[in-house]
Amino acid sequence: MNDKFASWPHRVLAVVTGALRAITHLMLNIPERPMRWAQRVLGGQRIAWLFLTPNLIIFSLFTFLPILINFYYAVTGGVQLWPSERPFIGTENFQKLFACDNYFDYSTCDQDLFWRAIYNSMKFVSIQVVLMVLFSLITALVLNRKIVGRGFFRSVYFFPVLLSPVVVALVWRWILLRDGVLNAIIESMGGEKVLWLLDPSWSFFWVIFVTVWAQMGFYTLILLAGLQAIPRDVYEAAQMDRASPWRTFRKITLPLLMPNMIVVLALALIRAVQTFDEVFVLTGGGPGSATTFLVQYIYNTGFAQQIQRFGLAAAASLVLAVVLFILTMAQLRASRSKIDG
Amino acid sequence: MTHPRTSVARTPVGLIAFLFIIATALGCSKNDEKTASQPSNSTSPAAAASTPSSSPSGSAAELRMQCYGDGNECEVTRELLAGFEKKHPNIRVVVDVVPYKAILENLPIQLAAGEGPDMARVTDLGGLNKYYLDLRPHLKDPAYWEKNFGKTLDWYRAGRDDRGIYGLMTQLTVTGPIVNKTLFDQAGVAMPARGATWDDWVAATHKVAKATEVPFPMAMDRSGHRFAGLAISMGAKYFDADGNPAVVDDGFRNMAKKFIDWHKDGTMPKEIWGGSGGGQYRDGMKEFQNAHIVMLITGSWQIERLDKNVGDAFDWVAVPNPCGPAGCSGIPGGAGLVVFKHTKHPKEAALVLDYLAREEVHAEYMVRTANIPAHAAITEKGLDYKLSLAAKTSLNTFMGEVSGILPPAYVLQGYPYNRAIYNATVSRLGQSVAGELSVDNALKRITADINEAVKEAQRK
Amino acid sequence: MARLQLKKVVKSYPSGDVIRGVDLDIDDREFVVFVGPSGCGKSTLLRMISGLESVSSGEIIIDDQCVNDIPAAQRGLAMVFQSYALYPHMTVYQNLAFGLENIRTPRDTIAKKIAEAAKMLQIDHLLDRKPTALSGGQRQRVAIGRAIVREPKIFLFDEPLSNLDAELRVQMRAEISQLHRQLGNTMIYVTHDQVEAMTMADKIVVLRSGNIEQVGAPLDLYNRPENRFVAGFIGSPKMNFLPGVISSIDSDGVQVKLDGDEEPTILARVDGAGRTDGEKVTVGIRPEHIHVPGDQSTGRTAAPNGGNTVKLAVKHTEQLGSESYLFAELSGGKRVVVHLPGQTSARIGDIIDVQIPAPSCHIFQTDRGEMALPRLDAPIDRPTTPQTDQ
Amino acid sequence: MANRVVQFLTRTRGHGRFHLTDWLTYGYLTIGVFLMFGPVMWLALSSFKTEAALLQFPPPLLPYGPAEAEVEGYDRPLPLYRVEKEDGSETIMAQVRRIGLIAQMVDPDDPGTIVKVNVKKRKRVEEFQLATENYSDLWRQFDFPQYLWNSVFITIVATILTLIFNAMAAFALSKYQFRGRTAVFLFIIGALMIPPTIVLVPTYLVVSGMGLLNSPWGVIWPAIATPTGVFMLRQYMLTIPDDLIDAARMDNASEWRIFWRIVMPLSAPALAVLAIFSVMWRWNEFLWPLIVLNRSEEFTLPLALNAFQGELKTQWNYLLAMTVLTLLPVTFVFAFLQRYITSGIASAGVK
Repeated sequence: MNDKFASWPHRVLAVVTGALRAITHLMLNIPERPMRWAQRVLGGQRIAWLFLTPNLIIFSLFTFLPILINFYYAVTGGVQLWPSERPFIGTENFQKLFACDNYFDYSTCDQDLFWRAIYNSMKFVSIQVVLMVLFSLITALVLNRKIVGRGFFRSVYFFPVLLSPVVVALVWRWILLRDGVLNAIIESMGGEKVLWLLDPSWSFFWVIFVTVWAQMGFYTLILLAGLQAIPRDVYEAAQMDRASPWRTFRKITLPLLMPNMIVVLALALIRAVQTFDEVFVLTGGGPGSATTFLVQYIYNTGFAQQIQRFGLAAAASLVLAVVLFILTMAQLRASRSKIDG
Repeated sequence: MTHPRTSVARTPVGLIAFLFIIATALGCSKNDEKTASQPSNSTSPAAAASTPSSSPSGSAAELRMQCYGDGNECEVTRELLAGFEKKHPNIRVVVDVVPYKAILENLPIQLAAGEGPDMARVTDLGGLNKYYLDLRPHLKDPAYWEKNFGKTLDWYRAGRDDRGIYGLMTQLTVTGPIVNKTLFDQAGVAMPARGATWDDWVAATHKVAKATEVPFPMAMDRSGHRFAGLAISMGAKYFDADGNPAVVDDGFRNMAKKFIDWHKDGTMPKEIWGGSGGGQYRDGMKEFQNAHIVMLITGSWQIERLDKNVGDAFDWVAVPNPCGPAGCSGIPGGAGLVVFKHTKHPKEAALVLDYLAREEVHAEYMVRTANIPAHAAITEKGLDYKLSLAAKTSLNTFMGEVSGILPPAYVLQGYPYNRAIYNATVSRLGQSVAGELSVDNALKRITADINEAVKEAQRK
Repeated sequence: MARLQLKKVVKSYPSGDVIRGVDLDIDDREFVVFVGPSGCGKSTLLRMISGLESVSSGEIIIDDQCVNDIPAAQRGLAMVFQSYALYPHMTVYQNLAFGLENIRTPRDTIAKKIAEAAKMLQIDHLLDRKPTALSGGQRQRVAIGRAIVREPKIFLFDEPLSNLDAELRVQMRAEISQLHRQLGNTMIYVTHDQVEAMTMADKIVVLRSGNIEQVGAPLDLYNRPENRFVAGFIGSPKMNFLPGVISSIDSDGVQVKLDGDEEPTILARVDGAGRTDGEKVTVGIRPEHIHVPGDQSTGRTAAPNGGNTVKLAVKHTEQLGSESYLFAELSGGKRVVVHLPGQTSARIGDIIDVQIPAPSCHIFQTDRGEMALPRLDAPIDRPTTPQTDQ
Repeated sequence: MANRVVQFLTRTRGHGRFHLTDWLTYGYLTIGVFLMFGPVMWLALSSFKTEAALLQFPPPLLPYGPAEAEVEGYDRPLPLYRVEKEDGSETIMAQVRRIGLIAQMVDPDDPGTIVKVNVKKRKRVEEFQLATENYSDLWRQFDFPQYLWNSVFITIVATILTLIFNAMAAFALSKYQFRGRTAVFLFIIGALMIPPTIVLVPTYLVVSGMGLLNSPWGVIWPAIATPTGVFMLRQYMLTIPDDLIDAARMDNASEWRIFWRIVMPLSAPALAVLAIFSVMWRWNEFLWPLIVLNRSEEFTLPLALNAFQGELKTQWNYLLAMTVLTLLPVTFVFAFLQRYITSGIASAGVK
C-alpha cells in the first residue's frame, strides 16, 4: 500500500527526465545535419554567424528596432503613437531639454525636472555604487570566514535578490511610513517618530538603502567567488611576512579580487543609472522631486501623463544612453586589461 | 556493464518521451481553448452555465470588457451580466479585471495602436473621446439616457456640438470632507454647520486637535482633482471664456497659498503631498483610520471602506464642503463604461450598456458597490445601501453635495486633458509643500506645464 | 600508410608571421619530434597539420592529397593535448567513446575498441571515473587512449609530458616509444625538451621563430649541428660558447684566439675553407668533451688525440656521484662548464689544466645564421649512411 | 553535550579562541538576518491580517483580531473589552453598542444589566486570528490555477529559449575568431545601456505589428535576447579551455555537437545562474505583460496581483496575500537550487 505513494514521484521524475532527455536528444540531432552542411559551406570560423543568428534576429526586432524608433521619436513632436504620423520637429525636443538661463541652477531651466533628475541620478549613482560595492565586499569577506552555517547565511543575504523590485519597495514603504513599523519600533522604545520619506535627505538615504538591500546579495556572491579563488598559500605567505591583517587585505586580497570587483562595479553602475521601479513605488520620486531619477523623469514624461510626450521622453532617453555609454567606456578603458578575454 | 548509451541507443526512450510531451502540450492547449471560451470570471458559474453552444439568432459575439476595480465593481458587473447573457444567449461578455494602471497608461497606447478591448471602464472620460463608439444609433431609447444621465453625458463628448452618447457612468463621485466625530465630542467642540468657511473649519479642527492631542487637524488626498474642488470654491475658473485652459487665476492662487500655508503651520501633514513625487496619488486613509487626523478631504468612494475598516473605533461623518468666496463646491468625478469604435460587435456592445443602464440593474449595481449613481431617477428615489447608518448618512451627505457643485467643476471634469491639469497641480504644489519651490514659482510652473502639454497634444 | 609533406607552409597573423615557409617530409611510420624554445611556432605547426589552424599559404599534403581545406575532423588524425583536454563532464569511457560516437560507430564496436585500448594502456579499471578523479599519469593515458581508439593515420602529440613530474615523464617517454613500435603509426611529437626529442625521435625537427633550423636524426644533430642555435639547443648541459677571432687556417683545422688579453688560442678540426684570418667567430665546446688529465677519480684522464690544453680556475663543483660538473673560468674570466664522468677531485679554488680535443671543437660564424664550419672528423652516428670523414 | 555544542560553535579560526573578529562577524550576520529576512517575514505575517489591521498603528506584529463572545440575549457575538472599573480593577465585558463617548457594556456572566462606560476606560481584547479569507477570497475570485499556469508557461519557455539562444550567441562570441565579432559584442553590450522601461512604447508597436499581442509569445520573444545573459555566458565560456573544443574537433564532432555536448554541459554553472535570473525576471515581470496581455485568460500572476490596485483604493490585504503566493514558487525553486546558484554565480560573473 505504500507502493502507490512511493512510486508516483518516481514516475513523475521518470517522465520529467525522459522528457528532458528527449528534448536534449532532439536539440542535438535535428539541427546537426543542417549545421554540418553550413559548416562545410561557411568554413570553420564563419559558422559563428549561424550561432549568432537567432539571438541577433530577436535582438534586432525587439531591442534594436525599438531603440531606432525611439531615436526617431526624439526628433518628432505631437502625441501620435505611430512614427509615420508624427510631425518632424528636428532638434526642438533637445533644445527644450537644454534650454536653461543658468546651467548651475536647474530652476531656471525650461525642463527643470529633467535637470533635477540628472543631478539626482548623478548623486545617487556615485553614492549608491560605492556603498553597494563596499557592503557587498564586507559581506563577502564576512561570509568567506570559517563560520557556522555559511550556506544559510549566504542564502539569507541572497534572498532579497529574488524579490521583484515592486514588492521590495512596497514592503519598505510600509515600514517607513509615518505610521509604519519602524516608527512603531522607535516609539515603543520611547523615541520620536521620524518622517523618513518626507525629509529629502532621509528619503535619499532610504532609496539607497533599499536598493542596496535588494541587490547586494548578487554582488556579494560574485565577490565571494573571487575570494574563494584566492589560493590559501598566498595568505600563508603574507602571514610569514608578518603582514598586518589590514595590509594583507590591501596588498593581497584587494588586488587579487580586482577582476571580480570590476564586474561588480560595471553591473552595479549600469543598474544604478537605470534605477526606476524601486524608487517609483517607494518614494514616487519625492519628497517634491528629491528622488526623481532620470528613468522616472522619462517615464513620467512619456508614459504616465495624460498627454504622453514621447518625443521629449525619447530625447531624454538619448541623453541617458549617452551618459551611460560614456561612463561604461571610461570604465572599460580603466580596466581594459583586466576583463575581456 | 552499464556504460552510457550512445545517442543511437537513446532514441527509443527519447522518442517516446517526446511523443509524450507533444501529447501533453496538445492536451494543454486544448484546455486553454476551453478556458478561453468560458467567461473568465469564476465568480459567475451562472454565466458559464448559460452559454449554450447554439445561438438562436445571429452568430455568437464575444465582447471583451476591461475593468478596473476600487472594490467589487468588476465582480458585481460580471454578476449582473449573467442576467444579460441569459436574455441574449448569443452574446458573451468577458470581464478582464486589470490594474488601474493598465486603464490609465496602457489603454490609450493600445487604442492608438488600433488594439484594445471592445469596452472598458475608464476615467479619462473626455480624453479618449476619439476612440469611442457613439451608442445613440444602437440604443433602444436614447431619450432615457438623455433624461437620466443628461448631466454626465457631456463629460464623454468631444465638444459643445457633440451630441453623441458614449458611455454609462458606473460611478459618480463627489469630493468632500470626512470628519472624526468622536474627536470633536471628546474635545467638546461643536462642528461647524453647513455654510461654514474653510477658515472656520481650520479653526475648529485646530481646537479639536489640540484638545485631543491628535497630530493634525486636516489632511487631503494627494490629488489635483481634490484640490480643484477647493480652488473652485475660492473662485478658480480653470478656463477662459473660449474654453481654453487658464488654470492659474486669483481663485486658484489664493487657494494654493492657503494650502501651502496649511502645510507650513501644521494644519496638514506634509508627508501626503510632500512625501511623494510627480503626479502620484496618495490618500490619507491610514492616518484618518488611526485617528491621527480630524478631518480628511477625500470623496464619496471611501465610505464603504471606512465603514468596513474603522468599525467601532470611532464615529465618523461626512460633512458638507466648507465654503470659499465663490461657493461650497466639491468636484464630481467618476468612471464610466464605454465602447470603442473598433469593436466588431457594436450593436451587441450597445445592448450590454443598455442593459446595465436599466434602472433596476443600475440601482442594484450602485447598492452593491456602494457608489453614488449618476442616474437622475434613481437619485430622486434614493437607494437603500447595505451599510451602517453612519455610512448611509455620509453617503447621503455626499449625494446632497452634488447640487452644490459649481459650474467650473463640471467643465473641468468634462475637459479632455483634465488629468494633465491635475498632474501639474499635484506635482508642482507637492514640490512646494516639500519646500523645493516657492508658491509663486510653483504656480508659474503649473501654467507652463499645462500650456506645453496642451500645445504638444494639439501639434499635428 | 601515412606520408606527410609540408610545402612552403606559412601562417600569418595580423601581428606577424608565426610560421615562415616550412618545407618538411615525414615518412610513414616515422616518429618525428618538433623541438624548439617556446614561441618558436612548433605548436602552431602541429595545429596546422591537425587542421585546427588554417594555412595562410603553402600546402599540407597527407598521402598525396592536399588537406588545406579539409576540416580537422576529416583528416584522420588524432591529437594528444598538453592539457590532455579530457572532457571533464564525461567519464573516461565517455571520453573515449565520444569520437567514435561522432562518426556513428556501432555501440558494440565502440565497446570493443575501448576495451582493447584500455587494456593496452592499463586504464581498464578507470573507465567509470571522471577525469578529475585521475592522477596526472592516468589522465595522460586516457588522453592517449582517446587518440588510439580513433585509429588515426597520424598521431599528434602537443607537449604531452610537460605537466608530469620527472619520474613519470621518464616512464611515459618509454611507453610512448613502445606504443610507437607497437602501433607503427606515424607520430608527430612537439616538445621544448631536447631530452624527450633525443630519446624518442627517429627524426628531430629543430624550429626557431617559425623556421626550421635543422632536420635530422638525434645524433646527427648532436654531432653535426648546422648552426649555433641547434648546437646550443641540443645537448645538456649546454655547449660552452666562447667568442674569438680566427688567427690561422690550415689543413689541420682552424686556430681561434679567444677574445680577452689573457685568453688562450683554441684549435678546432674544422674545414676553414672560405674563412679569412681575423674573422670573428664563436668556438663551441660541449662540457662533456673537456678532459681533466690527472684527475685521479675519473676514468677519462687523457684526450684521445690531443688538442688544446687550457687552464681553468674552478669556481664551483657539483658532485652527483656518477658524474660531476665543474663551473670554472678561463684565465681571462670566461665561464666554462665541464661535465665529467664519475667523481672529481677538483676543489673550489683549484687551478687545473684541461684538455680540449681539437676534433670536438665547433666553430660558428658570427654573421646572420651563425652557421657552423664543417667538422673534419666528427663521429659516425648512422652506420647505414656512408660518411666521408675518417 | 553542551560542551560539544560550544566547541562546535566556536570552531572558527582554527585556533579555538573566540576572537574579537568572530564577535564582529556573528554580530554582523545576526543583524543581517534580521535586516534581510525581517521585512519578508513581516510581509508574510501581514498577509494574514485584515485590511483594518493593516492600516492600524502601531502595527501589530502578529495578525490579531477582536475577540468576541456569544452573550445570551444578543443575536450576534459581541466584541469583548477590558474595562477599567472605578475602583481601578479590570474586568472583561462585552460591548452592546457605543454611542458617542459612552459605551454600553454587559458582563457576559450577567447579560441582564447594562453598564455605561466611558470609551476611554475600555480597551479592546484582541486575540490571534489569521485572516485566511485573504487567501480563500483570492481563490474564489480568481482563476488562480490559470494565472499560475500562464506564469509558469511563460517563465519556463522563455527561460529555456533564453538559455539556448544566449548560449549559442555567447559560444560564437567567445570561441570563434571571425570578422565583426567585436562589433556584434559591442552591439549587444550597447543594448545593456537602454533600460527596457524607456522603449516600452516602440517595443509595443513592434510586437503589435507582428500580431503577438494577447499571446504569451508577445511576452516571451522580446524577453529572450537578454544582453546580460549573453554577456554573462560569454565571460564564463571564455574560461573553458580551447583545447577541449579542439579535442572535440579532432574527435570528429561537428560545431553544433561541440556546442551541445561539450560547451553547454561545461557552462552548467553559468547557465544555472542565468536560468535563475531569467526565472526571476519573467516571474516578476509586470510592466510589459500589462501592456501586451489584456485578456484575463492570458494573465500572469503579477497582473492578477496588481488588479487590486484601483484608481482610488488599493486592497492591501489581497495584494499582500497575492504577493506571498507569487513569492512562494520562486522561494521553493531557490531553496532547491540554492547550492547550485550560489556556487554558480560565483564562477559565472567573472573571467
